[in-house]
Amino acid sequence: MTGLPKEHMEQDGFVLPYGDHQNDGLVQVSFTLPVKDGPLGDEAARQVMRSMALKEPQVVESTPLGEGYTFFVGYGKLTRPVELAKLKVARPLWDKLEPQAIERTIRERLGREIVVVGAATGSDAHTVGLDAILNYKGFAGDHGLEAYSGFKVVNMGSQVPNEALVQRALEVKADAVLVSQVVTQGNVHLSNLTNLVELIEAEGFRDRVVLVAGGPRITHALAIELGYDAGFGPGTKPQDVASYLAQEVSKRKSLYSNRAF
Amino acid sequence: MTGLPKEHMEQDGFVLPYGDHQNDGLVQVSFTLPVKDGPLGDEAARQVMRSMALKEPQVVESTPLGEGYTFFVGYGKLTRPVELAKLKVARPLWDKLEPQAIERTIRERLGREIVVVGAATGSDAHTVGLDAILNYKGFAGDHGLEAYSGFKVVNMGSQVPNEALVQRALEVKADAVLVSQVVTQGNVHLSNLTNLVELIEAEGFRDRVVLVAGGPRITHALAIELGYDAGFGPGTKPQDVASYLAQEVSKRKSLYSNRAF
Amino acid sequence: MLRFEVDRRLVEECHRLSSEIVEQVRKETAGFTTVAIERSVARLFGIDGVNSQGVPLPNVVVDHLRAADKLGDGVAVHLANACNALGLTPAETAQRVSEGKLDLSSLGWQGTEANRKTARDLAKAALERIGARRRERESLLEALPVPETPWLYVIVATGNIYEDVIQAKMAASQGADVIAVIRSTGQSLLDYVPYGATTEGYGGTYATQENFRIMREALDEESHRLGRYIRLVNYCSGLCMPEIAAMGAIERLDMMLNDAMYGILFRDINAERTFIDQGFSRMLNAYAGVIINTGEDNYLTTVDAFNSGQSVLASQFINYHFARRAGLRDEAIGLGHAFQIDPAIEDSLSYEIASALLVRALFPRCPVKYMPPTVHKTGDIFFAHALDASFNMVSVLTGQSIHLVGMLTEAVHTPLLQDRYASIRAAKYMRTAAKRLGESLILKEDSVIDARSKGLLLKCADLLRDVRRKGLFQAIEEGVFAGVKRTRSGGKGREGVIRKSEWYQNPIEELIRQELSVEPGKEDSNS
Amino acid sequence: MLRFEVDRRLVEECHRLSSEIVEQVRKETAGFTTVAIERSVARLFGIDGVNSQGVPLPNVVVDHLRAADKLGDGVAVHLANACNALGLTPAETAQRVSEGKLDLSSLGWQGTEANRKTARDLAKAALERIGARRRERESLLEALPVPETPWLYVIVATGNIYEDVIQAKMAASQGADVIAVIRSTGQSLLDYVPYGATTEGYGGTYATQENFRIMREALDEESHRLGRYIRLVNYCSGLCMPEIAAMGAIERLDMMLNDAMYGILFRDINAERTFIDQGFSRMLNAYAGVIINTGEDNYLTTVDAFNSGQSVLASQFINYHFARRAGLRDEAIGLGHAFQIDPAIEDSLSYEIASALLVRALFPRCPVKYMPPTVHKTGDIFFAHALDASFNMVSVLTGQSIHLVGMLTEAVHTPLLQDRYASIRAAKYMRTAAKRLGESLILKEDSVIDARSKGLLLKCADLLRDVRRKGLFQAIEEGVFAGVKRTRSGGKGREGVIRKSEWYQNPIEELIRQELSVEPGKEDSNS
Ligand code: B12
Ligand code: B12
Ligand SMILES: Cc1ncc(COP(=O)(O)O)c(C=O)c1O
Ligand SMILES: Cc1ncc(COP(=O)(O)O)c(C=O)c1O
Repeated sequence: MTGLPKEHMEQDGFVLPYGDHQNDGLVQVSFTLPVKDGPLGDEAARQVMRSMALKEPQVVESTPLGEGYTFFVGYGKLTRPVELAKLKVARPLWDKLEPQAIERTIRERLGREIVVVGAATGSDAHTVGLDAILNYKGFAGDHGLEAYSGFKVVNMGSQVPNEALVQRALEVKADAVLVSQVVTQGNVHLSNLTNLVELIEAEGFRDRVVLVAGGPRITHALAIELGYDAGFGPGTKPQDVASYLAQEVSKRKSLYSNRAF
Repeated sequence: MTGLPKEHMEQDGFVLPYGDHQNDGLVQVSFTLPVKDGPLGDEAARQVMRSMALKEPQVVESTPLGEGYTFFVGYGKLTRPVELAKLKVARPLWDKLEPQAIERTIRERLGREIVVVGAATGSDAHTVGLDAILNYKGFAGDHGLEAYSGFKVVNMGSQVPNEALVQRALEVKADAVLVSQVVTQGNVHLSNLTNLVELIEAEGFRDRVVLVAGGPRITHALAIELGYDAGFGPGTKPQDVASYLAQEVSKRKSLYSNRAF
Repeated sequence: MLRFEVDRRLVEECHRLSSEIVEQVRKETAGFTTVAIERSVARLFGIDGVNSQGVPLPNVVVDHLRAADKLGDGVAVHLANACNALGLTPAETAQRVSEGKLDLSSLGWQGTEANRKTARDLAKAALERIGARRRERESLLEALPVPETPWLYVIVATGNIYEDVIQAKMAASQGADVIAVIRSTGQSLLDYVPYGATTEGYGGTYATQENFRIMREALDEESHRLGRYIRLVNYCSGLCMPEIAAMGAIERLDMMLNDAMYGILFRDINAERTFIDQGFSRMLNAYAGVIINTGEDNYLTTVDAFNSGQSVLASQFINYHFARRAGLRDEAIGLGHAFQIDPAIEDSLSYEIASALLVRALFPRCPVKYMPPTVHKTGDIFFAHALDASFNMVSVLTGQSIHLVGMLTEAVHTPLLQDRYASIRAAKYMRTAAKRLGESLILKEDSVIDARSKGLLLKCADLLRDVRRKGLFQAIEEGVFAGVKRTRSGGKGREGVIRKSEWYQNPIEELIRQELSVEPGKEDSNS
Repeated sequence: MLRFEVDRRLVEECHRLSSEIVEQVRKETAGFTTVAIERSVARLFGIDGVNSQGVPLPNVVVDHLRAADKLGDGVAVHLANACNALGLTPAETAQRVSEGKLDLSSLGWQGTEANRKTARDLAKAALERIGARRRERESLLEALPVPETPWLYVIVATGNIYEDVIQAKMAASQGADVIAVIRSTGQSLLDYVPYGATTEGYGGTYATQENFRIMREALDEESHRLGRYIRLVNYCSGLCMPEIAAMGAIERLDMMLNDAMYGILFRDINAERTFIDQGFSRMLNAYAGVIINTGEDNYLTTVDAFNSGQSVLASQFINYHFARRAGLRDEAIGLGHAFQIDPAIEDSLSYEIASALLVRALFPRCPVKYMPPTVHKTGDIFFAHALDASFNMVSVLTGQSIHLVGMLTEAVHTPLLQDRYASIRAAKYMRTAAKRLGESLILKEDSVIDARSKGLLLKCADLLRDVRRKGLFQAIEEGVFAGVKRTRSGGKGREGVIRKSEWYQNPIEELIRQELSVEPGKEDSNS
């Protein structure tokens, strides 16, 4: 999600799914329909696959799941290619730095500690991801922000109401607010994240804080769309986040040199 | 595929895939794209899902498979429902009979043995399915056509050229020709099956023979489309085929009472 | 099944240590009740429903007494007093209190003996109701036996009880033996139990008495249709632990997730409150014939499973002794265990077998609840399914009793209908295919498995010695379990801990102790 | 790995019986050669390419001699004669014959001794070429060792050699150790080998020398990149068995599917032809350092695996002795075995372990090629994947050497790129996770596994006694193997069996026998 080699972003051409032969368009699908199993059910499943623009839809399995529901596995061929050059991808605008470079950037460009407040908000109690980023211990062999002398970390833990997080950010004069959202059922993460931005805007410090979201279903693009400055998904390393914050907070310093904190 | 209870064919209403909630439309997909893994690859995968009319496309896994290819697992929501009443399903027009009833039908309605010739044609060497239908031993506890006194069975085995099958059918004055096609790569089964119908038509006995196709990717609808009288797919029992042939050959007798054999 | 021979002396030491650890906690908390315990008593006395602001009446009554500084006596005598004074049932009393028509603290005192007796009578009626449900279960189990172990346990979690019913019935018909309705995020921190049928939750469905009833009824129907009794599970953890235990007892739930420390570690609930609550809730579980499920499996989500196996075992010993002290028989103590070692580790499967064998050997009569891999699953649903296949194998090989069916979509979403199907299918296959696998094999001395089991037990004993030395509160403060540190006086819900007055009475507890012959500070003898 | 102790006396009896069975067949077929053998000699003498009608030159030459009724002498002397008479290489000779410019039978005879010598020189050159490729493999294996067993063996089968290359390289980079290019349906019944690079096949890609070369080159590249030698496999079954063995030897294939009876049973190829062909093709395999893969696994697709395990074992004994007689060392005899018991059967996993253990114990030095479940897979790709997980486990537990990676889409299509990935991933996981599992366990006497292994061996011995009594041809006629009945004189390709004349010479065979010290009718002593 960050510091990727250029070629990851710069492919072009038209691509189709590839199963057995170049451009055969093969896609595997599975779904459940509220129909009985039998020829009608199979045809309904093929119809679903046709709705998905799949040619030569094949139902390779139909299993009754219980009263009036059937599970289908199918394969079909997609014929509409994706034009890579036309895809809009929110591009990360920072470089991945080595730990020493991160410390140096903060020391030399900012000249003081970066204060971050992090929390798993709302009723979300998943802290492993947040802790992985913030705590000394870190993740996959990479230490968390606490391990850097350039960061001062306040980890509020789990199930933190957005109001409490905003309060704390104001108290400690946070440079960055880091939110983790893991539970996504009913899109609860979207409303939680949106609500936080609104609260921060209402408190009038949105432009003085770098706002970051993370979690297994978060992408940079989604975060941007929701009004965040950056988003970090699965597999994020603390170093990614540290690189970003070091660069972003330093950059903002010059932009808002008159900032209150 | 045969003798199904009516309700299997007579459902109506609009249906959508069902994952977690009624009509949530949830569908699982997986496919491979010739793209590198990374944000662009993920976006290409989401674009593929959008081409499949999936809303809220989620890429939940992207794994590099090797030089420039990435495997994706995704979930998305289909919003266009299937109208069951509008589906066209080729309906089987025979009833499933018990073995005694099959024997009786042949005895009383036809008054002689039904001669069937069966083969796995072309380069297809899969005989297990064909044998399951024809041989005494049968399939899943159900004896094959050989076990009926009403059938005389010629099982030509595997890799039989269409020409040889046609020749033999003429020789033994077959009432029914049964073809098995298991290998489907490159749609080889379609060309094989089509070719057989053409040969039989060329020999001028298409109307004197009941033409049946079977195999794991065969459906009744497909068989009809290819010019066959019936098609039998996975899980077919010999009794299904025996029921069908007993009724169909007897019916034809009255239609073509002047038939040569 | 495959067997591991434990060092009996060491095991006895572990039991002694944990019994002492637990007794220490009991002593330090014996002088307290909690708002949740009192609300449960209120519920068991028949108080239910909500007031015009939607506040549950048990909360109304307890808050009312608390405001009058009378809660230290327990709700029971005060409700009994109202009964004696006004001839009102507790439900009627609560109704009046909630309407502001009655002030319990200003009611004339009808005499301690009389009130205590009435309280005991009310308690007796409550326990009879629970006993009836327990006997109902017993006869259903006789009529509709569950033929195979491990029982296949699946969760439903749509957030909508009516969808849950559809999914639960289908799961049962596919082969599930146990249905757990997962509750919504956030419920555990509510200091009240939501009311009525609910259709909106996140990551789960609210635990309400009506939801319990709806699901129990649906599963009873399905049990009869299938000729196999389908067990129903919910959670009695969180701030309402004992209340939910009471609701579960009334609605004939069969299992309840009930852990002595989960709330402390994973929900930052106050430690004293949790220990006090778990004691009473487990008594209710015991009386109701409920099998509890402890939550040690959760530890392996925050610490590494390979390195921290001993903390799971130590916690199992501790949970076990808390449970025994609450009158639970071994057969009702479903210890939580999990398959969570990083699959990238060499010999991970052997290590999983080692710990699964060990827990069976240590607690031979306890129905271990064996949890599937979750942490190391990713969106690669195919690999997740393969990992579950290993888990299924280990479960059958080592003779586990309650098998929480792993989901191929664990890292993606709460299970879809089809996910549950695929996972049940795979688990059923293994139960059949490996039926006598364990009987065919003998563990080789000093092999990688044997060495790992032995090593784990040694480390567990060390850990228990350490916890015994410093006390459980201190151990928790140091992050011994799940790598989570919690102070004794910190956490949520501490304000709900109430010092008992000298007149304190909890007649439900008294009666259960009497009927199950559980003396405070002693375990019953079936051990 | 887990071990099973066999009854040595019984095993020796099985070996004696099968050696006798095989010797009987050898005696009865010793007086014959086949068109395919002669074409292989022609190929090894350097004849390649096709004529203007696309007929391969080896066929042209052999048909030419046959038409002149000279094939009974073997092609070798006639090619040598042309060489001595006209100073032409065999390739030039073939070219002229094909152009109708040369009639071998009307060429002046250059003397038997001289011709025989020239033939031997040509053979020596051919074997040197093969020997060089063999040494090349040996040094590559030293430089690029394959660290883990079982080797993961996957198939590619796009029908297009260039797509196959892409898929094969990716499979190798994902962890595959062995790549088999499956050939197109129908090829086995062609009485010639197609020529050149091919891009259209059904259910597989044509086996041609150019395709072999293209794939070997690509895999060599990949081997270097990965630092691990990737083995290449193709089939030498069917009507061109020995020719393809020759091509494989020249193109440094590492394994070849080569079964003494597969063609008879599964392709209705004439039995005598098959037995004769397999003998010579295996000598070529032996000389080339190729590991053969026998095909007993296939039996379990036409008969029930639970009931017919003994026929697989009996056939393994027979195949083994055919192989030994052709000079193959134990280490090069990859016996086919399979995991095919109906997963619905109780204890199916234990039965699979039993037979997998047994085959390891019976042929301790032979690298068993363990085949995944196929027959009982359906389009439920999730369940198929779970079934493969069991297969993977048994393979590692019982120490199999060549692991054909099962595909979750077995019942659907030849593997897609992603199917192969998912399946390799699961197999790799098990190889790591269960590395020392087998070392940790001991088989319990008289357990379900032990009893099954013992019972199978007893039945196998009975079956071999029966086959010994009636002879192999008769046994095949009665449908003993795979439930398929074939008469001795029936089947395809019988017209290609040629009685050797008294002048018959096959210098390739002679030299191989000499170099590997294999006498007709005797097995070498490493047994
Ligand atoms: C561990 C776990 C738990 C533990 C949590 C312990 C703890 N203290 O965190 C326990 C057992 C307590 C638990 C409970 C529940 N869980 Co849970 N849990 C998981 C599990 C197995 C792993 C999550 C995890 O730790 N991943 C490892 C970390 C390192 O990955 P990560 O979170 O993605 O973090 C990385 C990135 O996303 C990113 N990141 C994450 N946060 C942040 C923040 C910032 C600022 C940045 C920069 C980056 C970042 O960086 C991290 C490192 O790379 C997942 C399933 C799975 N395999 O994913 C389910 C899962 C998340 N849980 C789930 C549910 C539903 C629950 C419950 C609600 C169930 C219930 N009703 O009881 C409860 C209640 C929890 C609550 N109130 O929120 C669901 C969520 C479904 C959904 N999509 O909505 C999942 C997916 C399981 C499932 N399939 O049902 N759970
Ligand atoms: C057994 C088997 C074999 C055996 C066949 C033995 C034999 N004598 O039949 C052996 C090992 C020899 C074999 C070889 C090959 N096989 Co194969 N084989 C299978 C396997 C595992 C099972 C097929 C089977 O027996 N099913 C059981 C029967 C009962 O089911 P069925 O055929 O569907 O039949 C039922 C119905 O379809 C119907 N039916 C079928 N025929 C007929 C006919 C009539 C008239 C009627 C009424 C009904 C009917 O009724 C039957 C009973 O219900 C499948 C994978 C799978 N699990 O499906 C691969 C499979 C079919 N094989 C496959 C391939 C590619 C091959 C090879 C070409 C590979 C190679 N290149 O070497 C070879 C060569 C074969 C050839 N020339 O055709 C592919 C086909 C891919 C595709 N879709 O194109 C499959 C799907 C495997 C795969 N994923 O790659 N194979
Ligand atoms: C003992 C126990 N209680 C409760 C829960 C669920 O969490 P919550 O109490 O937040 O609903 C779990 C999680 O699996 C658990 O193991
Ligand atoms: C020994 C052997 N030869 C050949 C084949 C393949 O069939 P065919 O020879 O028709 O290509 C198999 C099938 O797996 C086999 O096991």
